Amino acid sequence: MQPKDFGFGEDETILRDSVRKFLSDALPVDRLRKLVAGDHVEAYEGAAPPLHYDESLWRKIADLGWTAVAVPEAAGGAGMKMVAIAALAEEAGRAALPSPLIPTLIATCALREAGTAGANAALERIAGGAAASLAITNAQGSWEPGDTDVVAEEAGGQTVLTGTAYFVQDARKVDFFVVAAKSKAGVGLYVVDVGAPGVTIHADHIVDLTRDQAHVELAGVAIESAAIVAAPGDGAAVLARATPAMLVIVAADLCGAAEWQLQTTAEYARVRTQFDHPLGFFQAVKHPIVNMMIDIDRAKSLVYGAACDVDCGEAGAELSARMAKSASADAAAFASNRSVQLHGGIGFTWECDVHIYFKRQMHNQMLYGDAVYQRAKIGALL
Amino acid sequence: MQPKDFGFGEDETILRDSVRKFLSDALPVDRLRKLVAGDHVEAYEGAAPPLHYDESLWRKIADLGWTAVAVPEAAGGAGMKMVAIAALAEEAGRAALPSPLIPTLIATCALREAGTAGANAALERIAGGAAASLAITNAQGSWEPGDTDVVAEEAGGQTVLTGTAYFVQDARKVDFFVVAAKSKAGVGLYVVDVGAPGVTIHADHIVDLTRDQAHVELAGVAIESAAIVAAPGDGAAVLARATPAMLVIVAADLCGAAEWQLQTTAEYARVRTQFDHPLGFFQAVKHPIVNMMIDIDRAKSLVYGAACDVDCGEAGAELSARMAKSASADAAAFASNRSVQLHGGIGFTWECDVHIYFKRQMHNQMLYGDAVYQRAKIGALL
Amino acid sequence: MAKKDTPEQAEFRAHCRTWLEANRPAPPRTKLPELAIEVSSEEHREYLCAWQKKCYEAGLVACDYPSAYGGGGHQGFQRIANMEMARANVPFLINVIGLGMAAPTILHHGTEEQKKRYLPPLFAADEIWCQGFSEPGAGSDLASAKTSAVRDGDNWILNGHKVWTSLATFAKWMIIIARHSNEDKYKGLTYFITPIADTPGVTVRPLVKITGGTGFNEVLFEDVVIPDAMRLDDVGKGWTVAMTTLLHERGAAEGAGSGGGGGVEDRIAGLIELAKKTPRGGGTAWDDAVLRDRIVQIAIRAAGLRQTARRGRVEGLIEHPMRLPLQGKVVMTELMQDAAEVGLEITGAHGSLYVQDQRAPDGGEWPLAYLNSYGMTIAAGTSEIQRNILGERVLGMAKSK
Amino acid sequence: MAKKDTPEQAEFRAHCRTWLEANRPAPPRTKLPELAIEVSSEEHREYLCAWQKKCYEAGLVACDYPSAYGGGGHQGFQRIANMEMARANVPFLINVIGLGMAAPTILHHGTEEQKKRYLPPLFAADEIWCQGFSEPGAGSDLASAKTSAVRDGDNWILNGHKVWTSLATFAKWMIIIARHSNEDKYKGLTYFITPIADTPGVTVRPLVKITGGTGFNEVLFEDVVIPDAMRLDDVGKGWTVAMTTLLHERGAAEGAGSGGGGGVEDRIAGLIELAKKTPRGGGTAWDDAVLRDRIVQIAIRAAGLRQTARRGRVEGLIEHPMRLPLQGKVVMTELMQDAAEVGLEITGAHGSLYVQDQRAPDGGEWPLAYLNSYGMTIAAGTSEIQRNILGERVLGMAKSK
Repeated sequence: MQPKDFGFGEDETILRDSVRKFLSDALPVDRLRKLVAGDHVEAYEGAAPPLHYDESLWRKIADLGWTAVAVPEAAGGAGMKMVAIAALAEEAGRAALPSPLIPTLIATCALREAGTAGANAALERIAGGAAASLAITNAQGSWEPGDTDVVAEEAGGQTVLTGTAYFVQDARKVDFFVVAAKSKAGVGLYVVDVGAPGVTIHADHIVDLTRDQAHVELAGVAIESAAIVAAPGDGAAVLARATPAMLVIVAADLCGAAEWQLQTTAEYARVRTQFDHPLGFFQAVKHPIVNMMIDIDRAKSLVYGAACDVDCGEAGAELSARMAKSASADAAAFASNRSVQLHGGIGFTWECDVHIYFKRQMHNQMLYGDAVYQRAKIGALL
Repeated sequence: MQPKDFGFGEDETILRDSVRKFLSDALPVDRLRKLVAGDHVEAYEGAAPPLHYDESLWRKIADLGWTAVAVPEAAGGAGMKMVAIAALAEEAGRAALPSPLIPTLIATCALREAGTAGANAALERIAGGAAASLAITNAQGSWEPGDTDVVAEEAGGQTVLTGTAYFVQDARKVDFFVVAAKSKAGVGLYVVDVGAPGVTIHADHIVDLTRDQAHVELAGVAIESAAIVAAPGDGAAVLARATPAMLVIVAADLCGAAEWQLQTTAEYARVRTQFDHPLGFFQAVKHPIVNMMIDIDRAKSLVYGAACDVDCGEAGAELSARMAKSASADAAAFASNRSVQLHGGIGFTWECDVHIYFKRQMHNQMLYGDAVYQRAKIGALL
Repeated sequence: MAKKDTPEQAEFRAHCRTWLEANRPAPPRTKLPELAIEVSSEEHREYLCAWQKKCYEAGLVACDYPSAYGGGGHQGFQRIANMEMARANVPFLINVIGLGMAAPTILHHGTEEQKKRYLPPLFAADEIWCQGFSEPGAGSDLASAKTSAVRDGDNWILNGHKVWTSLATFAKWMIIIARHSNEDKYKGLTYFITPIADTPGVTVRPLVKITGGTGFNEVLFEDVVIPDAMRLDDVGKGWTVAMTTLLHERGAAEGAGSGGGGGVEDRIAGLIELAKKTPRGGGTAWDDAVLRDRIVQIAIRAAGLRQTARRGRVEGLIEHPMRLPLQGKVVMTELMQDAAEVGLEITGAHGSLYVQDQRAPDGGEWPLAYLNSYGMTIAAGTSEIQRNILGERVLGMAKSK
Repeated sequence: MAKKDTPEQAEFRAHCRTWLEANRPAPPRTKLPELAIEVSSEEHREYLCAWQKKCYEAGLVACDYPSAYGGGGHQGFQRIANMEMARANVPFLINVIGLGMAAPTILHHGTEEQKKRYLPPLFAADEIWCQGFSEPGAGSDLASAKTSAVRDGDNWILNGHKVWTSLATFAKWMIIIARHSNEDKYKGLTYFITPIADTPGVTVRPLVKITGGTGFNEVLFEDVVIPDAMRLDDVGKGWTVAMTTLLHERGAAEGAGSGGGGGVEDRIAGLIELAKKTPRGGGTAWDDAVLRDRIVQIAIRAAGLRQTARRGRVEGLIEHPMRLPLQGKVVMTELMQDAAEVGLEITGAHGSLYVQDQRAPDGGEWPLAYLNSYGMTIAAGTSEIQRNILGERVLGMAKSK
């Protein structure tokens, strides 16, 4: 039987509170703005996409052990539950944290499912503060494992990877990739260090200012056996098992950012006056903000329900995680829409912070499948 | 080149104005209420569905020549354009007219496409004031001609029809049916008088109080050759050609009824006071009513655009008519929803007239395919 | 964090579970309506009153009320009893207005005599209660009530017209606000208990719903005489007392909403089943990707409601204490409405057929449920009023009126 | 019924058609923005000013203004010229604020000298105009403007801060409301023409949009001296004059909306094309029934907009004279927004890629268009304000403020 409280107890509350406190001190929104949106020309018009990254902040985060949260105790991590990881991701979303935390948590969840020595070694690195990102998506944007554009070949007793992985999240901030590559035996998963010979990272020009995305070219990258996370043929199942956790993490990030949008817009409606009334007096403002809240609460409840399903090893975890992602993506889309619109003229300007969250939401809505995609998958499960 | 004004000129305006005037005199809403919603127990709980029908009103309508409007001049009708027929149907919807006018107009449009002596004879009857209804839908609710449950067989040089036609509109108010029946040679269309031997009309218990629906059982009904509207194999094409006109008529009815819902709800918002303001002061009331109007105007424009396409013999008439039906059905659904909700407590009662229109809209939304169905068809045309 | 049961509570929970399993009543001859406030047949009244009385006698009703007034004298037991009743999927308690609104108001504002007189038979469903706040001219704006109460020695004379009074045909008592003075909109109101059944001057007239059915009423008062002893709290305190009642209305709505057990869950399961059995094109409506997407949206909202009910008890996952509780009514009723509408859409042409028609899918349930759903989004505070409350009380935005 | 052209009008229509066909300009080196108010490059300004001047000289601009002020002196010609320009799909007229808002205001409230001085170069696009109504604290609520105008002999001294001033970087003149008195919210306002280009005390600062691009501006006034001769109408009449301007804003918005020709039609065609070329699953995004249903909904709304533009001229099919015209802005801008959002959805993961990215579908148009769409639903009266106006002016409901 499942815990009534999602298993969200004291430890999880303490973690969440400490994360929230740290981020609100270390990265208040004006600091975030300076970091990622200091210069609009540099943001979008430079020849190379900018890398808005406070590496010292990231080192502090790693020192605080956030990367270790999802790593099993056996690999030197804290081995916390999915509900704790969800809370961590929710707070990252609320702060629109520009860091490799989210891809690292996602990679961790994939590595946890592999159960190999290679996966274990990678998990130990993450527990020690390394950042990682999945490199599993092809040029068309499909992350179905079999669709990968990377090929693994055996050459002289070694595995060699060739091809390009697309839509790799925070590629310029991480230490290694977990690459899906296919061979005749099926899909395998491999650890590839960012600096390994043959690796070229081509940064994408993206809308979202709080992250970094790239396509990663692998030109005959040699893999040692210790770097094999899943042998050819095992990779697809590992990723399938990790899918609910991956979706929960993205959904939690969406919920956290949407909560920021809600609170910021409600605050504006409380203080901004038009026609001799605070904006919130007008139901055309008040009711949509209430609808934002209703959507967020639905999504957040589904996120923790799905996280608890993952923790309990429920067969229905895929269904509930897809529901959580779908609801979160829809909640975020609506929150983004209304947060800009209800801020009026100022909301359309670069100086107003709502666009930073708007763009992060756009990115997360699509990541690993938007709401319509998830619902099509859910339809097949009902 | 199409007329800029949809071809909606003086004749059409005169017709529309006279229809509106007649109906507002002859069937104001309190009279309508007494006619169709006088007794709620009789309306829904009787053993036999009630027949709410003012036959003398119908005779006046026939005498005014409304049935003849769509009949070609060659068959003794007024031969007016589709834009005029749309206007007539729109007014019928606005008055929630409980009469066989709409099915008669629809049957007329089908007969017009047949071009046979049998069709001509039927048109002449309609021009003379007879009412008719299509009997083409099967038990599952499909009106695709090939799906009919009625079979035509040759027996002794005569055609004999056997089977049941379902969802026949205003079956107990019309003089004859235009039946789709299939044989080895394909679908044919036949005129069957309501009193013909072998015909049994089984009235359905329906939600809509302003119309009458039945399944019509044909137990070996003999058809004379003069009653053949379309020979076996020709019927499907005739109905396909008539489809845009049929959809325009239902869409126009939806628009007219939605306009009534809009005006009635706006009036309520002007006069009803709550919290020391007229309801319309509150944007939670005002803005949905404005959205009703926007939806209606879109739908109405599409209705006249599609009617004009029919008049001009445009190949795109099917596309534009399906767009009109889809937009009208959506506009009606929203208008129904808000008209009840914004009337508050009183709107949920039998004594408030909004439910009469609500139910007529529900019926018309589904008739010959709801909005989702139409959009699927449109998708195939784009 | 969810509160852990104390040893006493754990014991009580076990008692509820055992008792409910052993005493689950056989279903009535005809199907119960979805909500207590929709009960309209004498058969259902009798069945449900008997059931509530049995639950009361087993200690599952009024657990947390003082024993001096017929309660159980416990703390935190009612929540457990409610959870276990929902879990066991037994019939709802019929005296929902009494339990949800009248009882807490009387407990708060009543005299010792009033509490002793009215509470025990209320708990036992020996006396059914109804509520008289809304009037034809005062729907959402309750404070504009016009029903008058004129002092006449030791009595008051009531005249006026109340609407939306659920259960009035069965009720012995009504809680009512009336105007004793026109000087001030709010301070001119006083709160009474008034007899309804067999009372000279009181006319209860069932109102007909748009479904064609009955289930709520209007109540007319013509020179109805009630003793001053039936006044609740002071003259001029009517609005304050009414606020106490409304504070508990949500509880009543939730109680009402739990219906015959899992109203939402049943509706969603029925929707998916309907789609899978309804022929469309070559296959079923479920094969239509657009319809399926809509159904899945509804299913997600229903799952959200379920997980929100769970989250509402986890302190660590709540941003504001009233944020989830105050959403319940609007979220549930709009979901039920949208689900019924999608169901109607699935039935296509068959959606025209109503409850009396033998070919109507699921006995005509879908058009009936859709029509009925408007009662839910309008009654007990329209969805519009609910959104005002959420925006104002939870998000601190300015009042819209 | 649609008005039939008079013989003169028919002749003029023919002239427009022939002239436009013969004089259609070659496209500029870089793509024009969608709206005149978004023009931000000097190259586009030059190109568009030259084009407007050419149209003016051919008699297609200011046709219905008196010839004494540089107009054509006709009646009902401008509508025809506009129709023909739209039909010919030629570039838009850049001086959209001038033509749509300043010119009718000056015609109505200006002195003889003012009309003669300002109108001809406005029509010829020799002088670009901008508008200064909105301020940081006065967005939708224009009457709360705080920019001050203090009388100083024959001059006025302006101090304040205007925002949302499209075209200000190119403008020679601005129409502006300023506060000469704090006694009355409305009667304390006076309306001026003020120089912008090369004017001491005036600072024009491009505002950056959420897209990262520029296109509108804030304008600061610090002790800017303007002669009393540049006042429009009486002191204290500012609000009345502003109402004249706003009455014509819709026209400006429509003009702006017609953009590079058929903005909506292009967007819809692009959307369908995008879906048909975007791989998804085994086929394309167009094969996804749920996405296709969404696109079809957008296409229906676009077709509705087209037919409504047609119906707006058929008297027999109109219920209220302002009902369709006042809908134009909100319907068009919300459609463009929703279309862009669906486009973004179709691109899936590729929607993350922005304009500089070589792999971005359609050159990054979809995220750019979606972000830009909020300018349209906010500027020139937010969608919320538009709905107030429709509810109040067309449906007669009470003012919401």
